[in-house]
Amino acid sequence: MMFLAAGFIAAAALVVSGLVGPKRGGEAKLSAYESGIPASGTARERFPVHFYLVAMMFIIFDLETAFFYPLAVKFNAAPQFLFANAILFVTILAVGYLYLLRKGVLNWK
Amino acid sequence: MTAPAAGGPLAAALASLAELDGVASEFKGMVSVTLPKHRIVEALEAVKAAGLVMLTDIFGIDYLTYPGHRGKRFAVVYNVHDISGAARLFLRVELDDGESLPTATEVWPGANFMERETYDMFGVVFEGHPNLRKLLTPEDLEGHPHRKDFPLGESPTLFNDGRFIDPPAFRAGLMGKDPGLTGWKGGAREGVRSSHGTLPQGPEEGGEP
Amino acid sequence: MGLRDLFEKDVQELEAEGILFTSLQKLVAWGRSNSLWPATFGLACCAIEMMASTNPRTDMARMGSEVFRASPRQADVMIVAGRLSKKMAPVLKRVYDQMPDPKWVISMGACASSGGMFNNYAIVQNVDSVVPVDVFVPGCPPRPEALMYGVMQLQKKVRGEAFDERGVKLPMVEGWAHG
Amino acid sequence: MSLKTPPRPAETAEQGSFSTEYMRINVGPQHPSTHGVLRLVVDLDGEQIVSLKPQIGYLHTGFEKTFEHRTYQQGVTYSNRMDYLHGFAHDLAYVLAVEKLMDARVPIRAQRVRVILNELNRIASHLIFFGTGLLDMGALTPFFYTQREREKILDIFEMVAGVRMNYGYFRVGGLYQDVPEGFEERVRAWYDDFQARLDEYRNLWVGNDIVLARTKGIAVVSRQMALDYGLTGPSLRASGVDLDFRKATPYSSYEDYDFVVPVYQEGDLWARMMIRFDEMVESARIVRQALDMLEPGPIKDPDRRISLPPRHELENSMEAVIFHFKLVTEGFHPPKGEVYVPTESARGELGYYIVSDGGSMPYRVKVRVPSLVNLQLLEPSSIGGLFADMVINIASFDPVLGDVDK
Repeated sequence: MMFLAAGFIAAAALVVSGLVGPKRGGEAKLSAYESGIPASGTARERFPVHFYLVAMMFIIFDLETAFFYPLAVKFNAAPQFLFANAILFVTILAVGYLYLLRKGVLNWK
Repeated sequence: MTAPAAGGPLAAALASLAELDGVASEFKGMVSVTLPKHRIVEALEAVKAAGLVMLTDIFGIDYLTYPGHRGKRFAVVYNVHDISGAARLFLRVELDDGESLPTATEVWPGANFMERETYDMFGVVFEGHPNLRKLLTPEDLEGHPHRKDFPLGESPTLFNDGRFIDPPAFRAGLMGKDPGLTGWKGGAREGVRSSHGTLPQGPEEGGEP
Repeated sequence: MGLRDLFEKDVQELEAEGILFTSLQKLVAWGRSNSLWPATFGLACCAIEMMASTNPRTDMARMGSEVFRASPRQADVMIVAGRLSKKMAPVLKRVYDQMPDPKWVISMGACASSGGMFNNYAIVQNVDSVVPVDVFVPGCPPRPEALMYGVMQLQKKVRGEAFDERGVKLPMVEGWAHG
Repeated sequence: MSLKTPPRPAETAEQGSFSTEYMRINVGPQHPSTHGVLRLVVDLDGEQIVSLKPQIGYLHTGFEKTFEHRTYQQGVTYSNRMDYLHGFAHDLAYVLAVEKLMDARVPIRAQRVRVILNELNRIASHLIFFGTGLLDMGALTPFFYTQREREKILDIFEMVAGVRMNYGYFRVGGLYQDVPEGFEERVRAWYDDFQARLDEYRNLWVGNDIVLARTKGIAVVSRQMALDYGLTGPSLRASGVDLDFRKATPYSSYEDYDFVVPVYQEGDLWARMMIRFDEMVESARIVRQALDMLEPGPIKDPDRRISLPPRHELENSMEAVIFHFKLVTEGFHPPKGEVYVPTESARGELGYYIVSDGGSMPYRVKVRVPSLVNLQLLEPSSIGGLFADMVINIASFDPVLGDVDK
């Protein structure tokens, strides 16, 4: 029941704002914003691969922290086992982190 | 011309400028040396070697309507001083409209913006400048604003009930040159009806910016 | 007037044609008036007073203008704070155009509203000649309280309760009035 | 409604098939990190800056042309609108230049009050520097701390000059009117409270290792580069050159106070930030000493050619009325000549070069502004560095765009 209410509120918010909000496009409004100067060049240029590496790193370690939430919620169910489990999890990722550091992913020069 | 007590760098600089036939003058403790146009870069190098190592300003002055001014119309002034800040020297170059100057950016890279501003405001061309184009005024503004013959560009101040005051006429008295405010029969002070506009120029209705 | 019109046209047009029941439109206007997010368009001295209006002493967040959005895409009101030079006018027009509707403009300070003390070749004498302005805030610079009074007046205007000195009802959005 | 994609740029650096095109980013006039309407055209190779070209002029207000159409006394209202964070410095520089032209004798009390207000304004300007500088680094709360301090200083200005910013309090020949009673107590109370705040800020930022990590050894300006580009002010003293015009050419009773001019040798971002912290401490000391030496006395130059006669004198003496009328309608006529007085504002050497043709309005006023020259060092010190460090580098030179564009 609670999921239904949540779903309804989310849907209502989208529909009402879509319905009530004004729809006024127009040439000038949709032009690319470049802090006030007519945009030149496309945003779809080729990015250096370094950005991709940093993005991958972020996803890995962000998920790592995301996994700690359920662990923290249910920690007192079996403290010793979960703690050991967390330590193992962190060490595995720490190895990956050291590898990244030595490969010099973080420094830009 | 008594060289002020700064001694050291200033005296050395003045000595080296003397050979470059610079004419020194002094007003209220400020030493300024007028140099011929083609010797300015040598003078800047000589002055820098003599110890005045900081160029703080380059700017132009337009003597078009200066009362009792003989000689060329423009003057470009270089403001240099030493590290202690006590010894300061102004190098002046007299120019006419259309004459150009060699750039000082080799001697001081900091002169880049200063020369661009002087070009933008007075139209003095600096040969050899890396990218001499407008610095401050919008691209579509023709002419050089700080020249005396460039109008201030004031738009008349329109009041609600249709009357407007033309700022230059209102300020005529303050210039101290013509009879001015009290000379008028109370014309400009409380504003002139815009319907029968007696003012010399300015649009009938509200002035567009 | 098919049901499709209800989705095609937007609220203000429907309200103008008197089709929409006004209670929803009042609710929407009340919602908008209490969450006016300003776009930073700080130019000169008034920008410092605009920054000072967000400090803990005169907190503009109480008016719903909690956060200053840098990009025009997420802003409702644009506070033109400072003297607008003629080189900056096209930039102002472009940033104003890139703001989503409905949008409002507060012209803060004497220089934005009337060129102030700079009646010369470089300053646009009135921001209203560039973008339609809803509220003029006088002062050089206006105190933070004056700017907040201007924001409150704008809120009244957004709710459609603002009348000018001749009793004529002001439009809720100046931008639309000029089409 | 598809998003319209703008045209591709013409010139891309083609070096064989795997050409790396530099991404041209426009840190435009309307941008939160540029401290005003500064526009930078930056070419980026990944995060590294390849080239950086500042475009300025978006706040050009034509001050110098407007000065030529205002009388000398009216010019005071224009001077503090240029560097609106340190308005008193511009007022002081303008007024000193005109007084030198007129050989006016400013009474000692007026000079001391000018020094107190100038130093208080310098502290307020440095507080804004710290508020926005640390904001660029991502620290949001210092902005509110420094604004709170600045409000206390603005209260003092409001009590003295009637306005928080853009003061018209200095006059050629002295002050507009005397400081109200309670001024000394108010400033003393502010001084004691400010010392406690300084300690609070010292352990909040100075020792902060994030600040150290983000600023140590980045965007270094060497001593020789600083001299070549004409850098002045705290940024120059951060590169090891001991030049402060309050010490070099003392003006308006600065020679009576003993204060230390802090000098750092590193010339990096950290040095440019911490030097302004030490300057705040020194400025507070100057305010304290000037306050102790303040004793009652006249606040205007008694010469009737320059200052308005007091009101009570108008009833009984005819020439006072004539002087009054002359000064109010036409202002005074300084002798012909050109004059320049270098002073020290929060950003560097500030001076008004005034050319007078004997009329009641200046013939030409050139303002030597520190920010325009300091801004030129942004390019050589940022090239090769990261984009995020360039943002702090802009803050470290503390440009005020009203000052730059004049």
